[in-house]
Amino acid sequence: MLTAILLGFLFALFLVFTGKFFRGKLAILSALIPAGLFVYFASFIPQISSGEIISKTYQWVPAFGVDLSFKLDGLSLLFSLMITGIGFLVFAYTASYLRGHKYLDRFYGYLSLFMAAMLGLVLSDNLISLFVFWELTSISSFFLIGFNNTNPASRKSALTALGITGFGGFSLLAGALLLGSITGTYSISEMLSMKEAIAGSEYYILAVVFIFVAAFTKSAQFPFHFWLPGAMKAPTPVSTYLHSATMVKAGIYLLMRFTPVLGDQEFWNTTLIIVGGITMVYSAIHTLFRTDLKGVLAYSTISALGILVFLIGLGSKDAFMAASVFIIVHALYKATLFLVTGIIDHQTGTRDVTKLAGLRKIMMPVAIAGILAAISSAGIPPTIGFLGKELTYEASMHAETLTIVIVIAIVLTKILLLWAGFVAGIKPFTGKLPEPYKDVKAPDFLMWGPAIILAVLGLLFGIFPMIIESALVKPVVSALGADASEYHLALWHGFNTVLLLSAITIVVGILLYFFVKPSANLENRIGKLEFISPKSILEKGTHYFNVFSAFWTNVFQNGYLRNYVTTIVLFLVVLVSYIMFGSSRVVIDHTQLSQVTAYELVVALILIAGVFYTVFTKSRLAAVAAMGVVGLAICLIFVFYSAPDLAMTQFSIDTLTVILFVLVLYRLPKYLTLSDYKMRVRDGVLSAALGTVVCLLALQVLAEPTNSELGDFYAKNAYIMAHGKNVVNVILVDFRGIDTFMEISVLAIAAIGVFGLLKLRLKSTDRSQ
Amino acid sequence: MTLTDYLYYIILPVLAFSVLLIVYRFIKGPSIADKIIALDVLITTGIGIIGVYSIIHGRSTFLDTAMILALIAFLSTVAFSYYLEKRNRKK
Amino acid sequence: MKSRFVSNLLLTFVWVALTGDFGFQNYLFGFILNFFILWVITRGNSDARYFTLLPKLIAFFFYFLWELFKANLQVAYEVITPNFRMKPGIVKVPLTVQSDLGITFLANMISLTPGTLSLDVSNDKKVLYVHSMYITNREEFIEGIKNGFEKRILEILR
Amino acid sequence: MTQQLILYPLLLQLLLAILLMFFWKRIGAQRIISMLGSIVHLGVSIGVFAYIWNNGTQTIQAGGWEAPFGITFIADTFAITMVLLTSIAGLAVSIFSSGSVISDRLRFGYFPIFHFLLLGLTGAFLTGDIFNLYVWFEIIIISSFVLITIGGEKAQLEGAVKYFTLNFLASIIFLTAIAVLYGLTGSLNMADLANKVAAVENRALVEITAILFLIGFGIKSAVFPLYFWLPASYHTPPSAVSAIFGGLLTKVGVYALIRVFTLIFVGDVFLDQILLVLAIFTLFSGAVGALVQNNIRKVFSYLIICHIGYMIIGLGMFTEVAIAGAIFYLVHDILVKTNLFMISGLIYRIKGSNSMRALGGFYANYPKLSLLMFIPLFSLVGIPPLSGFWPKISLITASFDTGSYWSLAAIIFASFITLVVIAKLWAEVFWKDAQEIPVRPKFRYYHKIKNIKRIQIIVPIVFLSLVTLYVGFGAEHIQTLATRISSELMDNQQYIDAVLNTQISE
Amino acid sequence: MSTLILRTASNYLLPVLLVFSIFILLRGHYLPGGGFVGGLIAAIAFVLHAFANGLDDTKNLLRFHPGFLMPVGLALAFFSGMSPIFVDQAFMTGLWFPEPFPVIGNVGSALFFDIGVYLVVIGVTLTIIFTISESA
Amino acid sequence: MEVLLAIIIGILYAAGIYMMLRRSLVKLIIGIILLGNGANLLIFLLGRITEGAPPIIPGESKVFLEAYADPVPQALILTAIVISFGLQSFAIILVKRAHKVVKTDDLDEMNATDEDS
Amino acid sequence: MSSVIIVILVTLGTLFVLLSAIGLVRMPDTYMRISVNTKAATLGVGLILVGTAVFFNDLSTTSRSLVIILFVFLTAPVSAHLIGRASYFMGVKLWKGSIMDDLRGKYQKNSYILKSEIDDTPENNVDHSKMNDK
Ligand code: NA
Ligand code: NA
Repeated sequence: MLTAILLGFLFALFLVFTGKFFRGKLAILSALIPAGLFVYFASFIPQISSGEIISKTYQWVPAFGVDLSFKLDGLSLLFSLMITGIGFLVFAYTASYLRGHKYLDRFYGYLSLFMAAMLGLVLSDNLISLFVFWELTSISSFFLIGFNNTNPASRKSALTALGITGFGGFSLLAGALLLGSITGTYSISEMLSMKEAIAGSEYYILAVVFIFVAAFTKSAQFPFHFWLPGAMKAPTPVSTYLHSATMVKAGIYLLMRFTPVLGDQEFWNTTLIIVGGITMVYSAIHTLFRTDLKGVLAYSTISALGILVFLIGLGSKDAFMAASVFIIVHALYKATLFLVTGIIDHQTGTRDVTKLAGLRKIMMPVAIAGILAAISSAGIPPTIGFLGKELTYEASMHAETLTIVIVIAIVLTKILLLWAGFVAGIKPFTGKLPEPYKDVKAPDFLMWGPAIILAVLGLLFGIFPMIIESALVKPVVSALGADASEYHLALWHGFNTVLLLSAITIVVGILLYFFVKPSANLENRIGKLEFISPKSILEKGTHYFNVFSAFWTNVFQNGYLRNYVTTIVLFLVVLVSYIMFGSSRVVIDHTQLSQVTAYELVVALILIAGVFYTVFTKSRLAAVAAMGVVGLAICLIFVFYSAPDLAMTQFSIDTLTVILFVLVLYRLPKYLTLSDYKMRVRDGVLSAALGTVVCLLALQVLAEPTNSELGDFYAKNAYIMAHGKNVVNVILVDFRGIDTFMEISVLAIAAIGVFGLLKLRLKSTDRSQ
Repeated sequence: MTLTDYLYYIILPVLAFSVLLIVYRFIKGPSIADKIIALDVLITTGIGIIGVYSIIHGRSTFLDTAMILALIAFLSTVAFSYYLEKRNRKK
Repeated sequence: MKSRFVSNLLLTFVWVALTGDFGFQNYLFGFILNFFILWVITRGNSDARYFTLLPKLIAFFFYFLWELFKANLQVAYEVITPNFRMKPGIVKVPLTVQSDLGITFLANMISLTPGTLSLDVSNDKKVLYVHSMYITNREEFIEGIKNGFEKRILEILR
Repeated sequence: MTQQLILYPLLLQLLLAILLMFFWKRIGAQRIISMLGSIVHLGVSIGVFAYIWNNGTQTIQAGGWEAPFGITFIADTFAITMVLLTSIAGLAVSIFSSGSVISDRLRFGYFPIFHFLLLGLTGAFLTGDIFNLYVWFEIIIISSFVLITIGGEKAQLEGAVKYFTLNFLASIIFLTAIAVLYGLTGSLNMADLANKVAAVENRALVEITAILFLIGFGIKSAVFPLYFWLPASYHTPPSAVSAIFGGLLTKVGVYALIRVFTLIFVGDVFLDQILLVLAIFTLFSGAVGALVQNNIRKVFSYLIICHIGYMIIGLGMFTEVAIAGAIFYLVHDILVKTNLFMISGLIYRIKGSNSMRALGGFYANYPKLSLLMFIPLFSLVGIPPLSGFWPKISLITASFDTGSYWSLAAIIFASFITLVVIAKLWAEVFWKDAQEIPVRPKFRYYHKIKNIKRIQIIVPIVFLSLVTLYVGFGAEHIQTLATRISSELMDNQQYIDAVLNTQISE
Repeated sequence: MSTLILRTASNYLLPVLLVFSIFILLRGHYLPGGGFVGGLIAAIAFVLHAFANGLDDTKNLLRFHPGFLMPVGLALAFFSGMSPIFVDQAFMTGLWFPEPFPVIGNVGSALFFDIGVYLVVIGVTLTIIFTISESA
Repeated sequence: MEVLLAIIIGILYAAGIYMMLRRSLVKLIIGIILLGNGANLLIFLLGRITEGAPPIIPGESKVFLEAYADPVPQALILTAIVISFGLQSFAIILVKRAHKVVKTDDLDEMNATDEDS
Repeated sequence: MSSVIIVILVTLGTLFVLLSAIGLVRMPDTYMRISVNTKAATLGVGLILVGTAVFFNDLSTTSRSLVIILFVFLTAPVSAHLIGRASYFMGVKLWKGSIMDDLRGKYQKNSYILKSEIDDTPENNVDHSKMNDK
């Protein structure tokens, strides 16, 4: 099974090196991979339908409790088959659709990467590895959506999609880790047995929210839906693949996968019903206002996803049944419609539905596929669409609360979706062929073949629902934790309310199709409301966030060194004084301190005078000289307090500094007083605060007991072990010789730096090399 | 009064007082040359203080510092003069 | 060659004095050390009349001390009395000494005695400009320097 | 001689630096010495790492003076891992420098200083003495001053003034902290300090000392609100320099923070809270800063700040899992940031610009290079299973464990913004059509330089990308390492015993 | 500065200062001083010479670039620190000749280390000051 | 004296930071130097000061016979002083070059690297 | 006995230092301040150091004291000369009571070549009558 998943990755990698080769006629060969995988997964049908679950575990990062454990049950089998099956058709379709494209190899690379990631996602039993694949689908879809990367709109859409789904990804990660924390495992199978523990946990809601955000972003639920219409910038095979069967279904998959773990709780069900309900109605209405075929399909896709979420939210056996059938229904008709749209676009160069008509004359097979799909979408018997719709109505009528509202919402949605399906699948082919399209060529088989296959399957499954019943639908339902054994799929259930609703749907929908034509006018009208759509709210939010970011960044990083210093010092002063004055132990012990003698006082005075003079003098040279005074005073303090070595060094260094200063000083400009009075006072206060804090700190430390263990050891051993009598020097060259070694290295480096700074003049040609 | 007390209570304060006078001149200037002289004299006086201090504590080690002071103080005066000459020449 | 040898010896003495160890080994070490130092710095024109120097130097030293003391008292009086009785000015003193060492020596001696300060030597080494606090008479002042320090220095350096 | 084993990486760098100074003007020889030396260094580091891995923490008392009296060098797993990373990054940048740094700069001591910098880093990781750590830090900053100014261009100098001032300030604060610590305990040996600080009664003073260390190291590791020097300067020197800075310089600050706060100042809730707050703001400020930049080197600079937050947040949460996350992130970040700055250098070599607006068309014109650059870029984002992803598991888990939801929010926010920023960068630089950039007449464009130079530029990027891939796909190994380090850090008694209970080896 | 007095004085001071610097270097282990201060004094001697006689004169005197002293000094320090490793002792362990030398006293690796410091300090100080003077 | 020293140290820190907050490059350097002195004195003071007893073993004896000052802070300060000297000299030259290349002494005008984003 | 000598030496030395400090404050112009000081202080310090040498009365201390004295006496006049000279060409004026200035007009501006006689290029020379006392 690992091989099955890795195959896609390996093929993508393989393409990196052999890309040129595959740009040619051999492209079609790549379709063998999904085809082979489809056959492989189909071979599991008997086992799965008999209730078996196939698992396989590979070690990966046990340190994290992360392994590559795969589980093939009804749910994952259904998705695997869709992924590989539709994948096969899309791969084939692409060979024609993008024939001769410069970057065809890349496209296949992304596509197989994506397929592999999807497979991994639906097969993973480990939540972390599920997340890994989840992110891989996001990133590979980023590349697919942005495939026409020189087009700014394309790039923007790819970024938006990645932004939204990426955000959801992090939410999934958080959710996964939270669940991991609660249960102590990342294995979904093991979590199944801990349903109660999870539901009882205080973190239950949080975990569910994380999972929801992940699922809703991926499955384009309101208000995260808008990335999906944007993603239509991608080449049509991408749209087909991503939006009918794979990417957006990942969110649905996630919800279904977690239904037995997190479901059956009020929060879970209610939220899903509300979000799914709003989404399905909202975007179904939106389809009315689109003229771009792909726009229509995009919104109808979102609406369909809404229905699925809604069904999962209903949480009943019926609903699960409906959902699993509807997944198949939707995959088949939506893929077909996308393919058809792609063909139209490819041949005529437009997707504007207001301009398209009568194309059946040129591309009959395509028209058949389109019409079949439209019928299935409309839920007209004997397509499988009808089956799906019936089940959906059935499930919603059994909703526990607000049944009427729910039923009205679902019926309304279905009506609008019928309209959308007709507009996409029927309108371009009916009526009179417009003049400009007279010379349009018929597509080749590679293009219309896949569409026909899918459309016919929709019909076939409708007529013979038992094909999918035990093989696909029931295992899915049981994977969702419901017992589906007594259910039977059938077109005919007798006259009942559901049938009545169906009839209403079809009649009203068809009437709508004849009375409301998609038009630019309508599109403009909705455009005026665009400013309150989640998309523009988010865009505005993003804009303001960017403005805020720039503001925040510039407030701190404002270019003025003194502000940087101020911030750091202020931070220090505030924190230290908070602790110092916040604790009751500001103790200054005077008894241990020595007295001040006259000469010490004088030395201190001249030191202070020197410092003040340095700070306030208007002459640079005087400041340097005053630092000489400070240096001398410090030197004397070192002498008084038993540090002759220090005194020597301090004085020599001071002198050298003076020399350095003097050597560069006359090249430097005169002192100018650049800051105003207010600023000087402010800086003065801050500096004084720092000085006070340091001073108090020193006094407090002095009140603490001392420990002279270190000095005593050195003193004892200086002569006996290290053969020296000047203990300071012995420390420097022996006890702590490495310090000294590095100190002279610092000097050497500084000298090299000075040498380079002054001697190295880059030729103007070498600037910024 | 012992020698140490004499040095401690009379000599050192007098020297310290001298230091104050010198610093007064340093701050007052008026010309930069005055400051440089004051610094020079200050260092010389510092040598004297160290000498007295070494007698008080009976540790001749401090004289080593005085030695360095005597040697090196000269160099900063040279540097200042060098600066004054360069600066004037530049004008 | 000879002068370098003399310098070497002299510096060896300096070394021995510094270290305060009069053992033979220290002399040897000092000699070798200073040989090395001279090798590093020599450019070859040092003067070489060190040996005749010593007695004259000692005599000069005491003369200098006397002058130093005398002048210091004079200045001290000036400093602690309230009024100024000075007649300061810059005097051009013509030089008889010609060697760099001699001029430097003279100038420094003049500077070391309080009340006078050698400001500079003219580039042609003909005159020394001296600032003095007590110039009753220019010629007298010049004579004082020429018969005092300069004469002795000339003797030493001869 | 094997007892000195842990010093070999250090001595080797020192030897290299000194040796290179003897070859002052002979830059050809310098290139070869530096590269060969770095390869040997990597070998030695791996050897020592293996030794420590198998035999546990090793200590050496320099000069043979028993602890706490001499300077202790100690290689626990953390230290030796950092040394190993230093030699990996060092090798890459050494090769990269040979290819990308112009010979004028090489003629003024680039390589000796570069190896001094690596020496400083190695020393800082291995030392067990707080003052000695200060000295290594000074080696690091003075080398970095020289490297950041070498060539003396206008922007370099402007940046360097800020870089210098704020890093100097950090050193002073560090020194102040040492003064207080010595005043309180009379000791410098870190293991000894751990014991003695624990015994100090006046906890307020201990907290203040810790705050001083926090600010001193915080400036160096570019934590909010102390990071200003970094965005002001990191984009100004040659990219080889930025690479080693971006990879290692801030991390040594983080290393010191982790070391000090797991060994000496342990178990203070107030301090952990401060760390958490700082980390959250760091994540935030770095992220929003990166969002609004146009120069790709500045983007990376802000991302350095941002991602430092992950490590600090791990330290602040102070659980074994959290610290393991911080360590894992540290490993990942060193490799990736070094690589990214080299990549910015490569981009600059190709186009003569680092402005996102001006760049474009890389994907069309340099598909293979783009793919290569993809690895570190998206490792940084943490697209699983690339390297940046794994540590987040630990960090997020720890934030649940400790109930620190602000941390969780900050981690996710920063991850998300990083994703957006890198995706935007990808779209601008790689996807967008190539823009018209005025051709600079004498600029040594990538397509104009000799093949050998190109190899020297590409090979280190490939090398680090491969290592990064290993970190991602071999996360098991890294996590095992991180967990081991974390458990060693959480148990400071083990460190103390290793230092204070060893007999002096004869 | 073209003053005869300073020039003459500095020519006589130079050897005295150099002798003094070595004195300070060698006694460091027993009394205040050592390689660092010694090196500074030596450097200051040359700087004084340069002030008085001009930089070119001083450079001629030195015959080699003072920067060369830096690697030499560092190498000396390095090998004195490394030497104990060859007799299987810790890095920077002091090795001592069994008998004290005349004048200098006990001679050990620490002394060579200090001489290394001395050389580096001279090299560094002169490099910095000479470079500044040249580019002034 | 300890109190006096503590005050002096406080003044040195304050003056150092105050100078670093000025806009002039030269003042920046002076600030750095003052701050360095302050830190050194702080180590000195907190290592506890002892009057008139340098840590040098006197005469012929092999160990100390009387009180002596703690040599450790002194050794630390020596190292720190020398290191600061290296940094300071580099800083002085850096300022010189920066002034020459950027053509201003006003730090406020040196903000190009923060602005071109 | 020796402590009497020490007291005398140190007291005298201190007095000279004090005198020089007073002189530094009181003297009316820079030249006289240099003139008074460099030496009074030098002599004072010299005496104190002789006192020190007497106190310790051992060779190494004595030689060190002598070296210090030597250094001080060697360098002080040179310093005085350098500052005095610099003061003059910086334009530091002589005290108003000064009676002569033989240096006037003999320093050549810019090059500071000092002539022994006034030559015929007065406009190139330093002339205090044209300068301010700053
Ligand atoms: Na740093
Ligand atoms: Na990072």
